[in-house]
Amino acid sequence: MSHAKPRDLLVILRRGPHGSSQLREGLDTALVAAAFGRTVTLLFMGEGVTALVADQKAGPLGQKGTAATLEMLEMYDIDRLLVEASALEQFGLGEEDLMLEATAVSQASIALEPASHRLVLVF
Amino acid sequence: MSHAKPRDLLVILRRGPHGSSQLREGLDTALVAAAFGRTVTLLFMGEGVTALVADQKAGPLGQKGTAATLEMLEMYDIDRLLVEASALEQFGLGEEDLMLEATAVSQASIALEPASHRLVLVF
Amino acid sequence: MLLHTLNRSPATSRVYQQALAAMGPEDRLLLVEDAVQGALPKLMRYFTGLEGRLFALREDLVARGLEGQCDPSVQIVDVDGFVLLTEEAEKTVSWY
Amino acid sequence: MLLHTLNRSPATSRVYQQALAAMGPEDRLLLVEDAVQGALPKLMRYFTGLEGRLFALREDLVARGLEGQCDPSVQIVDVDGFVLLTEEAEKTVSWY
Amino acid sequence: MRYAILLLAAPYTNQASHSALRFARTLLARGHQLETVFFYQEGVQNAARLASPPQDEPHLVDAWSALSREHGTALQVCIAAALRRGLLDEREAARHGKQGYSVEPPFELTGLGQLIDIGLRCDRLITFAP
Amino acid sequence: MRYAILLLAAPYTNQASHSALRFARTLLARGHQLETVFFYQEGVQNAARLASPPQDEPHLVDAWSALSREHGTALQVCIAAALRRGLLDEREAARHGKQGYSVEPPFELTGLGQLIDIGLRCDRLITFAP
Repeated sequence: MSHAKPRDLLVILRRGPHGSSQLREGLDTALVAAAFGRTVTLLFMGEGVTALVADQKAGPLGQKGTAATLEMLEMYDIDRLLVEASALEQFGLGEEDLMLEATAVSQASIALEPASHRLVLVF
Repeated sequence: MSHAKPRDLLVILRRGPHGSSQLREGLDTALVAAAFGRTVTLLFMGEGVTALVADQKAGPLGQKGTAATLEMLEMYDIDRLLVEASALEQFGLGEEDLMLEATAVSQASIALEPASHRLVLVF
Repeated sequence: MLLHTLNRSPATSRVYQQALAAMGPEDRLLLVEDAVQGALPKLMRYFTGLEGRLFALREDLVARGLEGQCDPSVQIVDVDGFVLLTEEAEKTVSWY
Repeated sequence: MLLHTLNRSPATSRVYQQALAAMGPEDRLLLVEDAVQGALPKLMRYFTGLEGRLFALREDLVARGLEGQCDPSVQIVDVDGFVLLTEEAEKTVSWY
Repeated sequence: MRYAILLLAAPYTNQASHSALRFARTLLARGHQLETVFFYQEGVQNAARLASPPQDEPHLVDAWSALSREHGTALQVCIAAALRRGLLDEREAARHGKQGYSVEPPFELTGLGQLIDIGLRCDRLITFAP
Repeated sequence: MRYAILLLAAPYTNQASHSALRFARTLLARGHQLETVFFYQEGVQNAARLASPPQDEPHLVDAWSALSREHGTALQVCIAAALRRGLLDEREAARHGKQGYSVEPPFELTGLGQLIDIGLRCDRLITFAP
């Protein structure tokens, strides 16, 4: 296991931006936890990898989307971002397509994450 | 096309009983249309075929489910029930497992249905 | 000719299979909301057989940063084009 | 050992794939709500590799008329057993 | 043409309500008529008069009301779906012995029969769902 | 053990709220403590005080209230998720200049920080979702 001491919160993000509030409400949860001084890991799975695509815009009615929130992660000291390697592959996305640096992880490493956090929330 | 004159309403049911209100609210729509004298076809697709499984019970908190509503279809003169043959196959269900008689239809016949109804609603 | 709309990503939901099963040989499919992910070249395989009849909504692609990344076989329309598609089709069936 | 729950049918949603990807080698999976459809013998193939670690909730099977039709390799538990599973597991992860 | 919209999704939780509103405005701009928006299933939440989204987000309840005022579009809410979800107008609140109400005009509670009626009467019915 | 429940789904639309209530009663019957039910996303609809389901269906809002009274379980509703969905208690209604209110005790509007707090403090947190 890569962490001697378990981290506090694993937030698993599985939905893309704009289509539902899942992603935004998951990110809000992560930011609040970080603001309370908790150690947070974000794991982007499935279509959740599209949350990281560069050049997102507001929705046609002015819906804010989630890109601005992602840009705030660093300020909140959320710097452990994992992204499912097979999902990147499935969507044909490379690191150069993403707005943030995230570590591509294999299925085998993903299976280690839930046990190494005190709390796991899936969005 | 099997119908010279288009029928009024095609209700496509794609969710099982109890898990969500989709199925019940789709059936309610069909019953109301029939009560108003409209010709209604029901098409069960995907996990919607599990709506027809025999011996369904109330939910553990007393939720009614949809089996009683299905038993009322005949009273409302809703007698054209189609069920996706490949979905029955996928779930391993045979005609003897179903609570009502429904006509198993191939993909090719399913593709004819939307055009032969004046209104199509998907639940 | 009917217009079918799909709003869930083929990477997440199997509903696209039901849309395809219910489509007649002239029917069109418009990808909206999260389904526009399906316009990426790597996800196009879910929609084979729809050449010339597959559309995706520009505004939803733009909001997701995907506009420049679509497969060239997908026809991109804006909301005005969406309304036009519903005018041209006898009726519309929505898959979600 | 963690308990994972799944509430969507593998016939409808691909979320079961994510649950499986995130499971450790000792972790258990409990099928609840519409996911109990996955306990039918024909749908068991989605859950290969979970022998002895796959459970389904009796009350949800009964409500759906599926109790007598499950694959024998699935362990059927009632809600009391669900709570017991959460007691035995360090924590619970819910997939939906 | 005469259009109708069927909206099945809650605002804010899914994009569907935003998509429906955008579609509604566009079809009106193209010179069509929007006779009715029918709210069913979670769509009835679009009628929640107390909705208080953040200032920098679109206010969908107000936007539907404005659309109705400007274009005469009926906003019909399925009464059975609304009651179980806590969306009651003054009349239904009184009938159920509840203090207060959560739906107000131009939204109107109505039966599911209306959906069939408009679906068959209008030239086009477009569904927006979660 | 000390349990907490996170509920993310609207009542009636999905089974999740029924599943959560059934799980809550069972864990209490097994002698555990249920410290908090936290309502987030569409789960906030479980606090809609005007909910009027048909007589022959379970009344989830009342059932949560009864559970809270009998077992001291806190019913915490995420305030940000609630406001945009039209679920306001008397204080928030006044603050937003609205007449009437849609949430009442024992449901209490609270911040998302509470979810993290109970999630890390309780022995078990179980999520029920749509």
